Amino acid sequence: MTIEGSDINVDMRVRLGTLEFRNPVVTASGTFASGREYADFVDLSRLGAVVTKGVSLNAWPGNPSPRIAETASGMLNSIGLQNPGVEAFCEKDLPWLAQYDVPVIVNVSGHSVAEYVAVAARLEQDLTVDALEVNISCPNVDEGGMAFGTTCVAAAEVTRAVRAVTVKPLIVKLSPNVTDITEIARAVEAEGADAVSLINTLLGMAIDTDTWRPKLARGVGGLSGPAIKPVAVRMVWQVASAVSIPIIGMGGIMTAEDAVEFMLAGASAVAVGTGNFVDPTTTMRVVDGLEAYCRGRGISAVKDLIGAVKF
Amino acid sequence: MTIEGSDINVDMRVRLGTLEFRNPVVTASGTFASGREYADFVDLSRLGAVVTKGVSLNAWPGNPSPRIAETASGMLNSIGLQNPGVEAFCEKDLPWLAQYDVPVIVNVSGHSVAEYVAVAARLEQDLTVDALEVNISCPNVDEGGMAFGTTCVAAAEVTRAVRAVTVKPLIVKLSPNVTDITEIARAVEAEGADAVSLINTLLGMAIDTDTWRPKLARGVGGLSGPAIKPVAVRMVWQVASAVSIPIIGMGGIMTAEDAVEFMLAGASAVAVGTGNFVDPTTTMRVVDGLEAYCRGRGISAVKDLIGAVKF
Amino acid sequence: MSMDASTERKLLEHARVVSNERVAEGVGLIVLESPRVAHAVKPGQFVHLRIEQGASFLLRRPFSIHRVVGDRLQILYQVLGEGTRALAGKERGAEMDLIGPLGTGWFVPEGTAHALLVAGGLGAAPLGMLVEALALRGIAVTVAQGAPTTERLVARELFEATARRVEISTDDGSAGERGFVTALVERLIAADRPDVVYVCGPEAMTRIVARQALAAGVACQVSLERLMACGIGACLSCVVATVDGQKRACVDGPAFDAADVLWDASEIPPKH
Amino acid sequence: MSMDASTERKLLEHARVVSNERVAEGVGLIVLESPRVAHAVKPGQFVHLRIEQGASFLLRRPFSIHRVVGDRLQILYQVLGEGTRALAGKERGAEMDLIGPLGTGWFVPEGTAHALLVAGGLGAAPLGMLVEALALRGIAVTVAQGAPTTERLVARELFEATARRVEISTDDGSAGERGFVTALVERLIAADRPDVVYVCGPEAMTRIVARQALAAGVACQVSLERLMACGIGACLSCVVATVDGQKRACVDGPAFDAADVLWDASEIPPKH
Ligand SMILES: Cc1cc2nc3c(=O)[nH]c(=O)nc-3n(C[C@H](O)[C@H](O)[C@H](O)COP(=O)(O)OP(=O)(O)OC[C@H]3O[C@@H](n4cnc5c(N)ncnc54)[C@H](O)[C@@H]3O)c2cc1C
Ligand SMILES: Cc1cc2nc3c(=O)[nH]c(=O)nc-3n(C[C@H](O)[C@H](O)[C@H](O)COP(=O)(O)OP(=O)(O)OC[C@H]3O[C@@H](n4cnc5c(N)ncnc54)[C@H](O)[C@@H]3O)c2cc1C
Ligand SMILES: Cc1cc2nc3c(=O)[nH]c(=O)nc-3n(C[C@H](O)[C@H](O)[C@H](O)COP(=O)(O)O)c2cc1C
Ligand SMILES: Cc1cc2nc3c(=O)[nH]c(=O)nc-3n(C[C@H](O)[C@H](O)[C@H](O)COP(=O)(O)O)c2cc1C
Ligand code: FES
Ligand code: FES
Repeated sequence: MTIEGSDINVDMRVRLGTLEFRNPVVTASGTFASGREYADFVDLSRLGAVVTKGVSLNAWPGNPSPRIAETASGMLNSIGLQNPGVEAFCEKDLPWLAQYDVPVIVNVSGHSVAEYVAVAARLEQDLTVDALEVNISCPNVDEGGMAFGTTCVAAAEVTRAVRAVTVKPLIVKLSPNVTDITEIARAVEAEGADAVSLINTLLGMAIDTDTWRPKLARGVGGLSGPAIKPVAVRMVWQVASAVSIPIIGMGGIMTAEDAVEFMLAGASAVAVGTGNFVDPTTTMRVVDGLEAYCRGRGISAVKDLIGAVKF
Repeated sequence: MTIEGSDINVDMRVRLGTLEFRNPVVTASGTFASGREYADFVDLSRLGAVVTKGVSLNAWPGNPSPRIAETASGMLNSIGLQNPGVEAFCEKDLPWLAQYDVPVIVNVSGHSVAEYVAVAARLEQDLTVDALEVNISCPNVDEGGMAFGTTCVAAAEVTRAVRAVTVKPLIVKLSPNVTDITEIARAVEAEGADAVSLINTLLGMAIDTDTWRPKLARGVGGLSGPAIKPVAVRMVWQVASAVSIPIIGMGGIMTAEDAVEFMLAGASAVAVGTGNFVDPTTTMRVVDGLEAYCRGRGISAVKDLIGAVKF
Repeated sequence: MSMDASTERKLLEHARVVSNERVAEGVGLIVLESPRVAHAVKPGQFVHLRIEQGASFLLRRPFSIHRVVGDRLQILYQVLGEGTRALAGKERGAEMDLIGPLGTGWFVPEGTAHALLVAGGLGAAPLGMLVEALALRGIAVTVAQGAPTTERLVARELFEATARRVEISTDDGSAGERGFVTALVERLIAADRPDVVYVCGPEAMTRIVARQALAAGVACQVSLERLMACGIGACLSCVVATVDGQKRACVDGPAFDAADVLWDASEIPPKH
Repeated sequence: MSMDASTERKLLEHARVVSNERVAEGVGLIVLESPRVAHAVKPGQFVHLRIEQGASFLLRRPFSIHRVVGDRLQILYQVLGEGTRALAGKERGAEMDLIGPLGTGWFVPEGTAHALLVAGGLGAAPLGMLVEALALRGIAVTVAQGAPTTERLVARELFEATARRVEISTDDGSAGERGFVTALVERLIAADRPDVVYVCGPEAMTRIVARQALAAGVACQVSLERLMACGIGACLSCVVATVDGQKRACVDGPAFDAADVLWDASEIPPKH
């Protein structure tokens, strides 16, 4: 309900299926580690949820360096899912996260369907884990990763397999590097995904004109940041009209207005990624700004923004 | 051949099949009209080639306004191929272009295969036209446009049909809004394309958070400018190793270094698009800068940059 | 008698900031040393300014030339978004490049003896050079100026010094009549029957004034704002629907004959 | 005796430029008023500076704290790309936010009586606070400083005023020995047998000095530059391969025990 200009209390809660967030602002996987590094800047219990970095079954060394390159209003990364493996993650990161009153969504990586399943099965046993975000869209690993996110068949297969081993809410993170993202979204919805996250990074490349070498040791990497926001907003809008499960929108969010744009396009929650690097307090600014935006316009519930774009 | 640091004359010529350009720098379709508007700022005879705006069979009104929106390090456009039709184009623009000693490449649009063919057939009769660039990647029209550029079958069909009516060099302009651009490139190569241009704009969207309306009247539009350069360089690099026909690379070129990056990735020529709006002398700066770049590094022929990225 | 300048050469000039000051709440006046453009520009033309290099916003911004004094251009600007915010931060000595003079400028019909200029808010900007040029030619000028408050009546001194008569309205009544400038215009057209009406202001106001003038059988020119990428006629982002088809505001305008404009097919005005 | 500060709270502070001047060809010294960080920072730590907002480059830039004077941080910087170019343009009064203090800082082994500091070019930057801190503790410090020319011997005065001894080499012989600093180091290690060697400079030089020290059985710490996105340990962009696995230069370094670094598995140094 909209009360013009009034000085109301804004209901900031949003619901993604059975998950309830105190506000729509979550962290984008891989940009916030498990939150510990941001604890000096962010009150974790003021986030909608923490989405952790991707975890695979075994420890993974990631890609050679250099792993990042700056581009116009964006950055490329090819971190390559470096992580200590799900066991170490459950031992070290989850207990730390458990002290905060915040939903924990664990980002799941795999180099094969079996690996996704094994990671999900391990996480299933941990009560600190509130939901899984299955990353079928990482452009930075040779096997698996993005390959699973670029065909309906593979996306459906991973979703089905993980769905079989988890009763937790299952979010599938989609790749933007596809001809038609709505068809992938529908495929994972059909296999029981409870929500989709989009977008992961766009596959990109930069070459150093002094050395003639790619700026990333691996050649290609994932483009993120404000540069990709128009692509992300478009995909959220397309997917919102193609599926009926909720969307976590991301790609270049730096301000509350950016978050509003994603919500108007159809996102029920938004994730801040690269913005954390630029300003470690970005998530907090977005939470506060979103509330101020609603209050200033007499919007009593932030969820009223979801999909409200007018044509 | 590379002569370290010497003060050489740089051979700036590049060859695209049977086309020879005095240098690799051309204009990107739709950003330079037919050149007349830039004549106060650009010496057309110092360009590698002029690529005209897209022409369709009949006059086309284009999309409703607003047609552009600014985004971080980029812009969205949904001009929608407004043009006076091929007949008016041949009468008014080609004779004007004929006064300059510069290759003329006409960008061909269509809403159906038959329309592409009709436009190409009409242009075939005009000696001022040195080559055709068939745009199968415009994201801004409802029928045709990008649809032809997103499946191998459709891309091949348009190429085959146009190939049948032209003996002029045939360049096909590819869409980046695909899962695998190399497969489209191979499909058009197989049907007789002499070169490929990439990339056209990425499909994007922006929403005004005051009015809740899309910033473009049509909702979605094409994202161009430095924001998309990493995606464009990546695609040029991928296509360069997938086909043996030459590539015209574009997407965010503002400086000579940007042009070098595209050439190292595998482009034989480069096109300046959005850069013309930001600085109408961009093409000239890139030509001069490219020559200075080569001279400063003792590169005696600019073509030695093509595909020279090192791994 | 035409001020049309469309066949003139467009220049790219590196301008230097001479001064930049706040003249009203959210409104600045920047003076740029830009001799070549200053000597070529005609009333109603504009420049396309590259405010910042290396910024995350890329495009130039179009601004009317308010006045020319010697080698210097005066631009009145309203601070709205990142471009104009950056403009407000420019200090004496800063450099910016600009393209100009752009657009056709205002057209003065043969035999004009009395002109009514209607300025809504920052619409006063492109009317500055015009009022001076008309006065120089001995044309009687009435200015109807409207703004939200007294403070926002930019260029009021110039109009009062140059026009034969200036009528004011403010939304809050803090100067002149309380109300909208369109009420003033209705009366002035009926009473004075000017030969031509020149209008610049928010598009909603412009449309009303155009309707008033045309209904009274008075010639009317309107200056229209459109989003502009190139500013020189190449990109087709700035189109205005007219009886002669789609016209480009940057080269066929921004001043249009009000009788030619197909308002309903035209752009939703930019939000500002 | 440790200068480790990794458990301290990281701060986000809005710093104000007190002065910014060229100290050598392409090298500037900027002084920032940043009281909270100034009081917390230890030798070898760095700040992650947001040089510009609204620019087309997004990321922060890491800079070592060269010296602290009261509430003020001194940063020595070399102008290389768009970030440092923008930094060079900052004038007194400009504001920038920074995160700091970051990194563990240099480690001073128990019982150190004599330290050799090796500075290659801008590698002098993170050694400024260190030479002061060591001198205060009565540790005998020798500095071996190398640069292309005399003019590029940044911080030479500080070293000469604070260290017991300063040895210089320049590529062109315009000051001290002609040649590379590594030749100096070879002799100084052999002659003086310091307890510890601290090195900062181009990575190629750093590797050679590390090898020299370790070959002579002398402890050695190296400060390594890596591309850094977050600067606080979250993004894994700055990894250094060590005997204990991948370490993050921003939180586990940038100073590392040279004996732990697996050089060949490590990053190709940034081109500058
Ligand atoms: C021919 C012409 C003459 C103008 N003369 C003046 C003048 O003398 N004084 C003045 O204050 N303003 C004038 N304007 C409007 C001025 O160009 C915009 O206010 C300005 O571009 C806003 O930029 P921004 O970055 O602050 O706003 P943002 O909203 O951040 O701009 C985003 C994009 O929208 C465009 N834009 C936003 N508002 C407008 C608008 N009203 N018209 C055109 N483009 C817009 C910008 O150029 C930019 O591309 C004129 C516009 C035109 C077309
Ligand atoms: C811990 C640490 C301390 C440093 N201390 C200093 C110092 O005291 N003085 C000084 O002059 N420089 C220092 N540097 C290097 C400094 O960070 C870079 O020179 C600077 O980031 C270059 O930015 P740019 O925009 O000018 O260059 P660009 O080449 O335009 O930068 C592009 C990107 O690469 C990164 N980058 C480029 N060169 C380097 C580099 N050598 N190290 C890390 N990132 C780089 C930039 O941060 C940016 O993300 C330090 C680096 C690190 C990691
Ligand atoms: C350094 C870095 C690491 C990332 N790691 C992961 C990851 O492990 N899993 C994942 O699903 N997405 C990962 N992403 C993608 C982000 O979660 C996000 O989808 C993307 O960056 C777009 O959002 P942004 O523009 O706000 O950064 C990573 C992104 C960056 C920049
Ligand atoms: C305003 C505008 C109009 C365009 N019109 C066309 C067109 O008619 N035909 C076409 O093939 N590409 C068209 N393009 C795409 C460009 O030619 C180019 O492929 C794209 O903009 C990427 O290059 P850039 O980043 O340098 O602009 C247009 C782009 C813009 C910005
Ligand atoms: S702004 Fe490009 S045609 Fe008018
Ligand atoms: S810079 Fe992000 S982990 Fe070190």
